[in-house]
Amino acid sequence: MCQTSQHEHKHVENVEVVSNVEIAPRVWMVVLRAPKMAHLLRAGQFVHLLIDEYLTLRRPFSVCQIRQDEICIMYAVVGKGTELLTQKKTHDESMSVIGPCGNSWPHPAVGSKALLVGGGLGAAPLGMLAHELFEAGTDFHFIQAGRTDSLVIGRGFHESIRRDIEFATDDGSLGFHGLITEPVKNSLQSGEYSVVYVCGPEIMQRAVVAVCANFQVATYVSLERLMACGIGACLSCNVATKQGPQKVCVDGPIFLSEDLEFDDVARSSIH
Amino acid sequence: MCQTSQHEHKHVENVEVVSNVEIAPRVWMVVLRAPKMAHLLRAGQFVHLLIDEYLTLRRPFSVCQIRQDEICIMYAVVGKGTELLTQKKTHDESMSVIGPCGNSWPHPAVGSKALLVGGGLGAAPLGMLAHELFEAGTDFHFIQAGRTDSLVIGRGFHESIRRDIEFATDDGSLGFHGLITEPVKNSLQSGEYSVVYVCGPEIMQRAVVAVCANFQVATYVSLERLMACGIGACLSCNVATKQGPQKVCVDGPIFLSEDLEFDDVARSSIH
Amino acid sequence: MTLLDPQSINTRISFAGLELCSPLTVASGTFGSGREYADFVDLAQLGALTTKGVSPVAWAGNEGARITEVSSGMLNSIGLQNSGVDHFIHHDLAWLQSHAPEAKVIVNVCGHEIDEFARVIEKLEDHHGVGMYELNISCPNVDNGGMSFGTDPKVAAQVVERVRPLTKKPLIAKLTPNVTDIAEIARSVEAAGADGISLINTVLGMAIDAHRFKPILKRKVGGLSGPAIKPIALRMVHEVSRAVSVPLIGLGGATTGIDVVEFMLAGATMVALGTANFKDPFATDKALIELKEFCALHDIENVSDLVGALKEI
Amino acid sequence: MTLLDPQSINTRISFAGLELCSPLTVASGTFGSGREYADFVDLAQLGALTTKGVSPVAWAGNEGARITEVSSGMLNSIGLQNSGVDHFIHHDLAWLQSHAPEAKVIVNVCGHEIDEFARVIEKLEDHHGVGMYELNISCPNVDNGGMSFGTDPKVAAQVVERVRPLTKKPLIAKLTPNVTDIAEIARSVEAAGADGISLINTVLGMAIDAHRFKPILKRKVGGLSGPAIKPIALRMVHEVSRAVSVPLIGLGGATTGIDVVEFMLAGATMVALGTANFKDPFATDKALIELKEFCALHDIENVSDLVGALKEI
Ligand SMILES: Cc1cc2nc3c(=O)[nH]c(=O)nc-3n(C[C@H](O)[C@H](O)[C@H](O)COP(=O)(O)OP(=O)(O)OC[C@H]3O[C@@H](n4cnc5c(N)ncnc54)[C@H](O)[C@@H]3O)c2cc1C
Ligand SMILES: Cc1cc2nc3c(=O)[nH]c(=O)nc-3n(C[C@H](O)[C@H](O)[C@H](O)COP(=O)(O)OP(=O)(O)OC[C@H]3O[C@@H](n4cnc5c(N)ncnc54)[C@H](O)[C@@H]3O)c2cc1C
Ligand SMILES: Cc1cc2nc3c(=O)[nH]c(=O)nc-3n(C[C@H](O)[C@H](O)[C@H](O)COP(=O)(O)O)c2cc1C
Ligand SMILES: Cc1cc2nc3c(=O)[nH]c(=O)nc-3n(C[C@H](O)[C@H](O)[C@H](O)COP(=O)(O)O)c2cc1C
Ligand code: FES
Ligand code: FES
Repeated sequence: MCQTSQHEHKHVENVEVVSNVEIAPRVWMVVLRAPKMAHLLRAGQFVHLLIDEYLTLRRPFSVCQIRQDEICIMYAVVGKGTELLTQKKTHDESMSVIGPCGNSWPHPAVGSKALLVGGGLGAAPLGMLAHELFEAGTDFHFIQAGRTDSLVIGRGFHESIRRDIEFATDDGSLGFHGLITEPVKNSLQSGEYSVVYVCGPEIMQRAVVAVCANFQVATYVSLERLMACGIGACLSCNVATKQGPQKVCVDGPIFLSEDLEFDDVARSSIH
Repeated sequence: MCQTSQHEHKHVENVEVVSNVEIAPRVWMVVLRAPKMAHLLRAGQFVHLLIDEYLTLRRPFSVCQIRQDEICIMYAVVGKGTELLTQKKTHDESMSVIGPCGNSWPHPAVGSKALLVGGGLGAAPLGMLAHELFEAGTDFHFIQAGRTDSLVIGRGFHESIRRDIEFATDDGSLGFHGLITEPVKNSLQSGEYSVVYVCGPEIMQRAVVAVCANFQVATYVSLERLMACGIGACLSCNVATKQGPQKVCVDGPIFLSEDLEFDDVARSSIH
Repeated sequence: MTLLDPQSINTRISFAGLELCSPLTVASGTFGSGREYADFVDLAQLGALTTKGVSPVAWAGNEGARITEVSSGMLNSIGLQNSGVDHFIHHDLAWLQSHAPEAKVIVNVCGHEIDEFARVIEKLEDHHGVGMYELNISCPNVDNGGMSFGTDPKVAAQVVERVRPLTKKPLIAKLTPNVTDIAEIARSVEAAGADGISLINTVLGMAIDAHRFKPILKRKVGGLSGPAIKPIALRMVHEVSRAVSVPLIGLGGATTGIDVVEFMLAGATMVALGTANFKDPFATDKALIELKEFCALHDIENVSDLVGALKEI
Repeated sequence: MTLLDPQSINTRISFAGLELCSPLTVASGTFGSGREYADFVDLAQLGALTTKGVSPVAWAGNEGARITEVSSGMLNSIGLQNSGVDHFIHHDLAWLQSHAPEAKVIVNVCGHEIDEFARVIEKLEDHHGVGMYELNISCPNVDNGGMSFGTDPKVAAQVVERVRPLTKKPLIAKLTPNVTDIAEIARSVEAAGADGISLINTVLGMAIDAHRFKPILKRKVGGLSGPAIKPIALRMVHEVSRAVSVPLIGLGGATTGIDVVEFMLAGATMVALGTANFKDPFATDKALIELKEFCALHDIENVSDLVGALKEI
């Protein structure tokens, strides 16, 4: 089990909007026709999207599903760029992506079982990993959490793997009532997992990592940083690791938690 | 005969694009649903159009026709703003106008005959004046010039007054072969005109004014300046007149040529 | 957290001893003398109305194109055209007194020489339609005086010292951003007796028409304003607010109510909208509404509590 | 006027004694050491490749958010993170020599103290993969050194004088725009022996997250770059080109081939694209094509004829 190489070639591709709809409060799903990306992207990687000519910078988004020539992105509306993205209409051809960016989730060794832990929008890219594992015949379990029922998003998109999903909500409106760390601990106690993949808010990932530390599992986290270039040139997305400073855009976004010192990670985080 | 007052109230109105088409090379016609403006605007006045949220400034455009609730603008694609304007689609509701801006052409005294002299796109707003005169039963003659046949624009839009139009082109491809000053001189020699309205490139207006100076006619020119506010507040659009400095956006765009010293006018012109 | 009613927010602030109904004003030169915007804005609702620059005698301003749009901003080279202080009194001030008598007026004062500032103030001082003076020692668009007053701390102080004895009204010095050390200039005008500081005036810039091989503006350079300069303005307001104790008027690219909040957090007591008015004549009204909504959302009863309230990261 | 074929335009220029295939380069810190853009750009096609800043030992850079977007630009607070000159030689330069041996390399050199510039140059001098040095005396994102070298004409000159004897290669001084008198600094570094001047580095700016009541960048201030600063950069390039006789690299918001023309008309011999690369990794390629098309349209056979060719209005 090792992190996949980051040295595949990157491309710029003009994309066409296939659809763009609000799927939960302030959460949208955009589907882009991007044949080149669709055939290159692995779960965990992201594309660097130029939403509008008037913006100075692109915006990084993880891909959460591939459908033939199309890539799906689930996004939260948080600022100017994502606000503009909601205004893109079907057949709009004005955007471009750079990709595939970053590393992807390494699959577990043959025969071992994986635990996928997603919080909020972080569950979206894990959905793509679930598909990959499903197709590879790898056994896994998926725990997905959100603040409330309506914010446990993307459930409809993974019909084929739905039976493997367990839910937790802060308010108990869906599945387990409470923090996701409880169901994670319960699962790990079974001893059947060799690897955990976490994705979601940094604070939630940190809590899950703390739980995992008590078990013999490799834990992968997924980090977000503000990004200018997205391809390793500008050092905007720095994170301290035990191997020295690394770039989230090319050395990540996926890191083995044992390579990180979370106090250092916090120092480069954006808020 | 006097210049109409500039002190009517101004409004901001959100407009909807009814249509937007290229009618000659790099010349477009946009029709906007703007009921308030449509009922207030007089020939010669302009609206100050916010083409796109990303632009810092509005752009001034003369209105060349009113159709019930709609206003028509003929525009040349010359830069960023007008380029963006070509991209506005039918039913787009994202633009707003300030108006009515500036003064309008004063009609001639009852019984006297007017000569309208338009060059290039300058003929467009004169088309609206022609309609006003036509409806008021005022007699007039319209001379329209352009570099070549295809650039003598807007001919189809004034069917009702078409019989009164004479053409001149630099290359002789339509009507008189040569400068517009010749047909102007010929018309004035008849002695039947008491007023001339000129609109078009400043250099052409100046030539026409020089011709008119030899006859007993009141000559109105129409000036263009770069404009920030469009409502008299910023002094971007200054022009020297014999009455002191004036603002093209409120004291103009229409000036009696005898109030201007053309050397001073040239000093504030933009190129 | 209880959500306050935006209508209940207290927008009053005091500035250099004056009580104003809101922290909002307009940037000199972008709003005429108010009259031009009266179709759109209730002038008395502005915290204060800042007029265009007024000099002792009429100035003709600059030739050629006077403005040009650039990315997220504009360059202007108006050159302080105005009809002189007498005309200002008889036309602009007189109109304001009859049409918007409650409006607080800040008169922007300019001069080619130090004494010219004095001459303007002497003429205006007894006029009770004048609330404060803003000394424009920072205009980049005139050859004599203008910005050169504001780039040297000593000269900047001299202007303030010269006019200080002439008035009992609050004196604001308006600073140029085109300097190495803005805090030094700010301390200098404060020491010379300024009651407040406004910043920033425009940033020196140039635009070129490549296809004509020419500068767009005849003086080549002009003043950059609009959203492009907001980050520059915020950093200078923040820096100056740490360096002096007089209140600040922050400006430079402010457009929305959130921008107003940002300037206040950085240390400004009042905030002026300038170039923003050109795009949206209702900009000041909208900004005030957004400001109240922001305060309601964050449970802030008095807008004045925002001043300098920036936290450490 | 006969229309030239864009392909026939001679894009070669000479800069401080070096012959380069085009006037285009990239802004330090925005293009890594070239390798990161190799998927998109043929590095040997650039007039020169300017590397990120290199210091004698590794620097960690700044904590917290390092960038934020603003209107027509961005603020950065990278803080000159780099792995030190030894790592640079063994990794970056070595990669360039094996993958793009014909690329002309400008190494951007930084230091907290004057001697640190010297240490970097001493290590690099014998390396024939280095074409020129660019002394970064203008970074606003570090506490010691950085911009403070470039705001004082004497200190700026000292840096140049200190390293001048250590190299036979062209030395470029990179200036900060955050000064009252850029021409004075330019004359000072020219007198101290600089063979060229590049300008501008970023403009000091600040961004605030109103809803969090906090600055977005931990050091509060960062460097503003992108189209927002183009007018500022053009005016400074124009001013400096009148003040010195060494050639200039113009930068600050340049994005298109027309922008490149504008900087050259203003007096720059070379033009760097920085922030523009983030939006479009092909930006330098496209700018070169547009530059050739411009020259063809205007019947200009040699791109170098554009340098300083601005006409009076
Ligand atoms: C590798 C990677 C993958 C991502 N995948 C997704 C995804 O699949 N779906 C999704 O909705 N978002 C994703 N993000 C976050 C997304 O890039 C930001 O939300 C987006 O850039 C915000 O743009 P904006 O212009 O709307 O917001 P801005 O106006 O730029 O900022 C608004 C607010 O959002 C915060 N923000 C901005 N960028 C980020 C960021 N990179 N990370 C965290 N907070 C940020 C800002 O600090 C600010 O508080 C990803 C980020 C990274 C680095
Ligand atoms: C009162 C008035 C009425 C006008 N009516 C019309 C009209 O009916 N149809 C029409 O096509 N145009 C009209 N114009 C001109 C129109 O406003 C400009 O062409 C437009 O603003 C250019 O915007 P842009 O962003 O495309 O060009 P920019 O990128 O701003 O400039 C591109 C080029 O156009 C020139 N230009 C810009 N503004 C003007 C201007 N105001 N006058 C002359 N040249 C300018 C610039 O100097 C530059 O060379 C009018 C202008 C005024 C002042
Ligand atoms: C057209 C125009 C005219 C101006 N005239 C003046 C003036 O007369 N006096 C002055 O102090 N500042 C003047 N300024 C500067 C503004 O008051 C303000 O400082 C600057 O534009 C920055 O604010 P903004 O970005 O909000 O416009 C002028 C600015 C513009 C755009
Ligand atoms: C992310 C980033 C990193 C930078 N790092 C450096 C640097 O290491 N050394 C330097 O001299 N300038 C550095 N700069 C400044 C740029 O080289 C350039 O001067 C500035 O960005 C203006 O150009 P632009 O607007 O084209 O980006 C950096 C700029 C950015 C945006
Ligand atoms: S975003 Fe530029 S190095 Fe990662
Ligand atoms: S455009 Fe502002 S005064 Fe005319």
